[in-house]
Amino acid sequence: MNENPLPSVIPDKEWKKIQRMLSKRSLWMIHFCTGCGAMEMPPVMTSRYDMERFGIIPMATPRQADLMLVTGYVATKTLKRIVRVYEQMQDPKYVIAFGSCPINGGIYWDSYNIIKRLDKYIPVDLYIAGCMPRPEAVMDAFLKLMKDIDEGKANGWMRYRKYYDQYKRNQMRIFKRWDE
Amino acid sequence: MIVDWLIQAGLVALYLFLAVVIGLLFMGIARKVTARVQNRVGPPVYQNFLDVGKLLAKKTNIKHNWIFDFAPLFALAGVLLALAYLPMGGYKMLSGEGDLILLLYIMAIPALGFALGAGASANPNAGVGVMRALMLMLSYEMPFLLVLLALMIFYNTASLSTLLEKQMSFAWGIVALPISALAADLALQGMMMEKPFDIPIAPHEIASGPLVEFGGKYLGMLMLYSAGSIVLETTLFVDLFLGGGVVLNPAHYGIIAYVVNYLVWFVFIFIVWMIAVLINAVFPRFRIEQAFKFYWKWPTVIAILGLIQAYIMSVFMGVVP
Amino acid sequence: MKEFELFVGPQHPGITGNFMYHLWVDGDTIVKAEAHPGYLHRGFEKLMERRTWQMNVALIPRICVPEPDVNEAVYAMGVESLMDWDIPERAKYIRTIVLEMARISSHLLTIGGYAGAIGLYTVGQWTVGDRDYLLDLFEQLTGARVYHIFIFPGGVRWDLPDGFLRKLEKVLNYLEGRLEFYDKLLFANEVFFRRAPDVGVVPKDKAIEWGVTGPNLRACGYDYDVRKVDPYAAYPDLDFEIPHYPKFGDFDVLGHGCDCYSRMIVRRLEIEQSIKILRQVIKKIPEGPHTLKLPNPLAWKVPAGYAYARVESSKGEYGYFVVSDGGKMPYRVHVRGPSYTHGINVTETIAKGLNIADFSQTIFSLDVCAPDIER
Amino acid sequence: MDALTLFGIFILLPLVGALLSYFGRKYAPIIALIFVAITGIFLYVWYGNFGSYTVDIGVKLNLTFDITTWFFMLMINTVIFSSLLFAVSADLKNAGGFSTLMLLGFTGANGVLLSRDFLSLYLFWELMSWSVYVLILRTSGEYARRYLLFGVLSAYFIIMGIGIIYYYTGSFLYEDALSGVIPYYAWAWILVFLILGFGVKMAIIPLHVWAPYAYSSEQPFVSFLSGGLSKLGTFGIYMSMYSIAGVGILDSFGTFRGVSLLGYPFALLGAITAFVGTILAIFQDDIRKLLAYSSIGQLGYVMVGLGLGTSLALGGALFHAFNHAFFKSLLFLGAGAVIYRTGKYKISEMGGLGYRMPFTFLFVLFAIFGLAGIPLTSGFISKWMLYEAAIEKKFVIIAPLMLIASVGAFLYSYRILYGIFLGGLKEEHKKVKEAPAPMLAAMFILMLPLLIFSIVPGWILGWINDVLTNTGLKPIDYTQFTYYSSIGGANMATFWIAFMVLFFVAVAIFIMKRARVVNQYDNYFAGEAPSSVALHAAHNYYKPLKDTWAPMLKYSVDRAYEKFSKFFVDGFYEIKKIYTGNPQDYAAYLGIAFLIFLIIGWWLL
Amino acid sequence: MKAEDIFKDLELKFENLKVKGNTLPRYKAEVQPDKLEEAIIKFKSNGFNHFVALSCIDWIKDEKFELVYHLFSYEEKEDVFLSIFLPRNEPKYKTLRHLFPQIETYEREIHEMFGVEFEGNDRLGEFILEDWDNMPPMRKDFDTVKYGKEKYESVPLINEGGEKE
Repeated sequence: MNENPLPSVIPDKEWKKIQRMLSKRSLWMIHFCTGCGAMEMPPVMTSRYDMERFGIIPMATPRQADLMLVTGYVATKTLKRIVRVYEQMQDPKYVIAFGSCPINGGIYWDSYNIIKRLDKYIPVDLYIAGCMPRPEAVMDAFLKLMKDIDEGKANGWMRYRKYYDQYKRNQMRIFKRWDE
Repeated sequence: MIVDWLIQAGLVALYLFLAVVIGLLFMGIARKVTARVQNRVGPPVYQNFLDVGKLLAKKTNIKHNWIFDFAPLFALAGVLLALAYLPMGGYKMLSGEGDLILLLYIMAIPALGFALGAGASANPNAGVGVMRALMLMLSYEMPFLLVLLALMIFYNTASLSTLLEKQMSFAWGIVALPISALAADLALQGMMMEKPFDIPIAPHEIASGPLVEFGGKYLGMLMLYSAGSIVLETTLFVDLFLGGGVVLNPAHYGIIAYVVNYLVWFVFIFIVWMIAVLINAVFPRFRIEQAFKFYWKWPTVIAILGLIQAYIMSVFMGVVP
Repeated sequence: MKEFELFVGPQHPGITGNFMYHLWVDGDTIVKAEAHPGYLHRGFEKLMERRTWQMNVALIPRICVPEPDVNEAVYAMGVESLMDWDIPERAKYIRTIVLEMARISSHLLTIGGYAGAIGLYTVGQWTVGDRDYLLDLFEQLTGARVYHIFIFPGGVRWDLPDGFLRKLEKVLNYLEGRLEFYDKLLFANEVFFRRAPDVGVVPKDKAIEWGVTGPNLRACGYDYDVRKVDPYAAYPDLDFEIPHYPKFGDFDVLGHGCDCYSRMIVRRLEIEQSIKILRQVIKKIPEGPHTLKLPNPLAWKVPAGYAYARVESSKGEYGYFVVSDGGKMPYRVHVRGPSYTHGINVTETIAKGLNIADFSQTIFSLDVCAPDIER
Repeated sequence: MDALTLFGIFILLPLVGALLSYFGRKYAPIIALIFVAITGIFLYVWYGNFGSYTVDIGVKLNLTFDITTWFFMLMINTVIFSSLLFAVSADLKNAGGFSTLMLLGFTGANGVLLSRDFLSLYLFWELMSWSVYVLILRTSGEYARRYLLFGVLSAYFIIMGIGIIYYYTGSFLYEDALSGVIPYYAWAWILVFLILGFGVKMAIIPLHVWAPYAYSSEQPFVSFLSGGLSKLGTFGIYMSMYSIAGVGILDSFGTFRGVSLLGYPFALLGAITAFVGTILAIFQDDIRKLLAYSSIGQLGYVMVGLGLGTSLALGGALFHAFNHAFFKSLLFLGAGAVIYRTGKYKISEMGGLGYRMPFTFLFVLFAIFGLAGIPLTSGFISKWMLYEAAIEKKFVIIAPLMLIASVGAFLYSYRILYGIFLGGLKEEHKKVKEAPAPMLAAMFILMLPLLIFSIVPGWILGWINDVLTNTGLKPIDYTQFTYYSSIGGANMATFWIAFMVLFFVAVAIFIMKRARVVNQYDNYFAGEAPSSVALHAAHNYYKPLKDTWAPMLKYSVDRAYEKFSKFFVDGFYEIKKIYTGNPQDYAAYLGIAFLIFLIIGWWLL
Repeated sequence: MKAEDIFKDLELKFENLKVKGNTLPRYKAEVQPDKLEEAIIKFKSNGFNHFVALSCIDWIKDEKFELVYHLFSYEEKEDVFLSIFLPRNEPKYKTLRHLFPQIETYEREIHEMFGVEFEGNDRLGEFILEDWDNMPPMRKDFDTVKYGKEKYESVPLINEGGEKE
């Protein structure tokens, strides 16, 4: 894939730096309340915490978004939609998992409908622990993610591409069918 | 001859580039101002440059088929073309080479390209969004065309550059035809798709409508297009009613006049844009048929009154600018 | 094929939470709607059967995220019925404070969401911003912003902290002042007057039969409120009114009731009433213990039997049907959330003939809370 | 060139072709095509050999071959050529009959254009009308009857006009009408009758009722009917107003800001036609009906130009008639190609065909550009001329009606594009193939002039100027790339250069990154993962608009006529018996009516 | 009409449930499955026109499912719980969605969660769960921990080599 459109003008390394700088300052978030953590998203979006300061705005469709927040527990039915949305997003894309539930199931550790660990199915760039994380924690996570992007550490989308077979295999253990 | 021509082309290119830059800046300012209205800090004013840069630098860009490509190409080329036909800050650009009617139809090129690309995606949201956009166009064009007619009848010209000269020598449109100016500003709100008329892209209803399938560089180019169209629409209003911001006659003052006029023009389009943005911040959106009824009712009546005024002044009173 | 299909949700700005409506649309009129819940299903009722009576207190607030306290209250009331407990007066008043604060914050969120659904994002920013003052109070009172785990069977977890009532009074004054701003921007907005009346109508004669409750029922002109009809906590001692169509006070009565307009005005007026209630509570709150002496949680057995408790949440009637077989854990708890009927059956029915543009505002005005549908 | 050669090539040769192609079976369209091509070659060769001739074949036919004739013959020749080319692969039933009738119509059209006296005009007019009638009859008797009713009406009107002229001059020759013996009040009757008579062919409101039905027949024929034969109406009105009567007589009725008071009402009628036709077109779901109403609306523009009668307006009218001939034929052929491949007529049943039929889509796209007046085609220039003609005369009712109608044209244009070619491809259309080569060639022929005359409008404006000066009018102001009105002007060279440059700027930004093509069904479904969905949002597309217009739409000229006829049917049941459905009877009625009208006309004057 | 009178008319035995917190009385009665529709119609026509909920209880020891139809009267302000018992091995009942529309939704849920069949309800089927591959989860004999372990915890982690951008 041709990554640098202007190879002769900007060296590849510099181009990557510019690209990272741009994408960290303009993270468009997909508007997807996957779980109860979405309850703390309105305060983060609105006047008190105002995430638009960092250029983060909610977007209606996955085609336009760079950042997906998996806000809380993931039911099996939702996982399919999350994967679908994630695959519709365009690289580079980042995932922040929100709350304790995507880490190990949280309070729903014994539920029959909650997948316990999210990074078995899609790559997660950042976890925020806590039930539910406070807006300050969320803002902190955004800053951390921006730092990671800057340093080239947030590369879950590359992992997904690299280990696509493994991710797909894990997903297909949960889904009985995958409509395309 | 050829050197003159090249200098002209270079100047036009510079003005077009500046127009897009100003458009992006205006989008940033609008976000900042809206944020202040909403008790927020808001993003930095240069945020939209970063957004466009990011979108153009995205690693993957998807499309559904080749018709999809029409959208960004036609939209960007069309809006730049329309801008080129519009005098900016007293500089005529290409407006001597084509008149208002041509401009009006050039303004349809980006819209059509956009609609083609949106329709190519097979997403029903996009189809509904384009339907709403076209209906909105039919709505606001009614008063706007009447306003244009009033201007063309009153100033007896369809050429924008002549219109600017006549406004400078006689009176600005807003002074001569204040009623039409009011109707035009109402129409402008719909033309810029600001609330209460942001119906085509209503995210809560149709998930950003025609934009629904665009991402990456496609969205980036469409953002450049919308930046250009902000400048296009505000400048159109300024050129029609505020004398294009021409306060000094270039024939007498030379280069200084161009600089001063450019600044005045900038202030004027900023004011027009701010009015739209502030209205945008405090209104919900109409349903499409309500927008249609609204436009074919009040602004149209106002525009007809303006037309009658222009008609009486020009035909019966013999006022010749 | 005349219709095309449209999906509203689960990932859509026009939906309240992780929920999906599948619409069949002709032109831009909805001809058929199907609700698809289950994206948030966690199996609460199963999990509750695996936890002791007290452990469940930590689990149940998560059933309805925007207004978790009603779950705690109604569960506590159900258990108290089975245990045959009378809780102390002070606990009743503290519960009232918590419930009313939760009601205000939930209504603020709903008004903000609704305003967003018709495109007025400024009100959404303001209300959600102001709601944070209430969340701060919650934080001071309970230690958490969202999931408070405060109301226990037998009382409340701890007493009011020092100076809490003074702070509450301040916040109430602030909110009352802010209401004027919302009125000017949303409830007196010409576009709102044109868009909301007579949209998303629940027929008045069908409303009760369809199981519509809460503000949505009152918007149809019924003067019913569980707080009055089947009173609990400290409500019998308090003086408040039930705003319902067409008793709108200073607000215009537009449309014929049962529509988005009435539903939103009722919610707006309920905020005022809640402020009034809280002011009375601040004056009247008695001294005394805040809780009964609780048995050892591990050996806490509840006598066998059935109990049903109901409260009025901001969304409608909330009920828990608690069944015990005399063991340490509940045998069965059935949660009757208001959104269950509002979100599935009512919406599926009234969506027919609705415009796409009005669908989102209809579900926002019905205040459908997705997690309490599928639990 | 003498009279007989002219007659032989343009009248006899197509007639021979008609006879021969009847026996051609499935090769009939090719045979017809050859004859049309020969006529076309002679048309090309004889450009400039203008003059008047008389042919004596028992009756004396007075013919004229001038630039006006040539201009209109050029349109009709191209349109019928492409229609027949299209018909080659269209699998028509009884292709022989079809070609014969097409060529008969063509002969009639040529005759109408070449005539120099009213008798031959009427003769050929009837030949054309009847062949069209039978061609519609091939599809539906109901449609044909509606056409016939108005065709007969048209004929009556024309006969009335001719009758009055004959009453005064005692001659059928055009020149004699100009000799000054006819008093100007009689001219009013003559012109009103002639304009209405020819106006039926142009389907101006309220005489448009036949058009949506007639235009629902076979596409190759409809393409010829709408693109070619409706221009005879334009020609007839142009000729009767500006060639036979002349500006002097028109102005003698009084003028309103330089426009004849006789012409102004027709211009207004034209503007209303443009508006109403457009509004009705927006709500059609049947592609054929949509195009029919669009055709009505577009010819309304032409009518405006003919009514206004200034040089700019007439130039615009002729140019628009020319453009309309091309883009509307192209649209009908494009629709025909789609219908040929899918067998569906309803827009809501198609969708996504642009991905399967890319060339058809491109050609139709160009036609749409022409229809909507996008400056990339010559359709813009003719509209521009008409607008400026109205605006420079400060007509504040006509101009806004035309302008808003053109905005409305965007709505139905997009409906054609989205409904048929874009949007979701249906399961049953996944194997649809591109239209056959002859069809594509036919469409390509029609597309080319639209593009060329947009870049170099001077070429066609030259011909139009010749037509205008030949009629004794002032020429319009133009250079090779530029055209002017008194209030503005536009330079297409600058436009095209600027457009191309900016387009390449956009392309340059665009090709920075390669895009990945995903399946059309990999769509944003709000995150949902459905297995199969109906995606095509084309049924009732402009429903909100329809709802707002509902109080207006309940008034319909169509239904008014139906009520009117029902009234008579109920009242005079016996009269109904005269409608036997037998063409010979109708011909007899025609004759009787002719007599009646002559008597009334005599009495009136 | 008071609930007690209606019970008398229907010749049903009822018990009072204990109420604390709330104040209104609640009555519970067991009905024969074939009499239930008649009883609900009777209640509905006498002011009990608010259908509150339909709950299902799995009495695994008794090999029975209990369905509790919960009605409320806004006129008399009384709650009524009508319960029927169905055999656990073949739980089958007729749909009552024609009486109250939201019963349909409850029936769909109970069908999915307990496996109770409601004849005449054509919308039964996948409702809340998707791709479910085990016995209905709300049954008492369904072990959610075991199921979770088998289904989710057996999914392997992504095996990564130490890769860099």
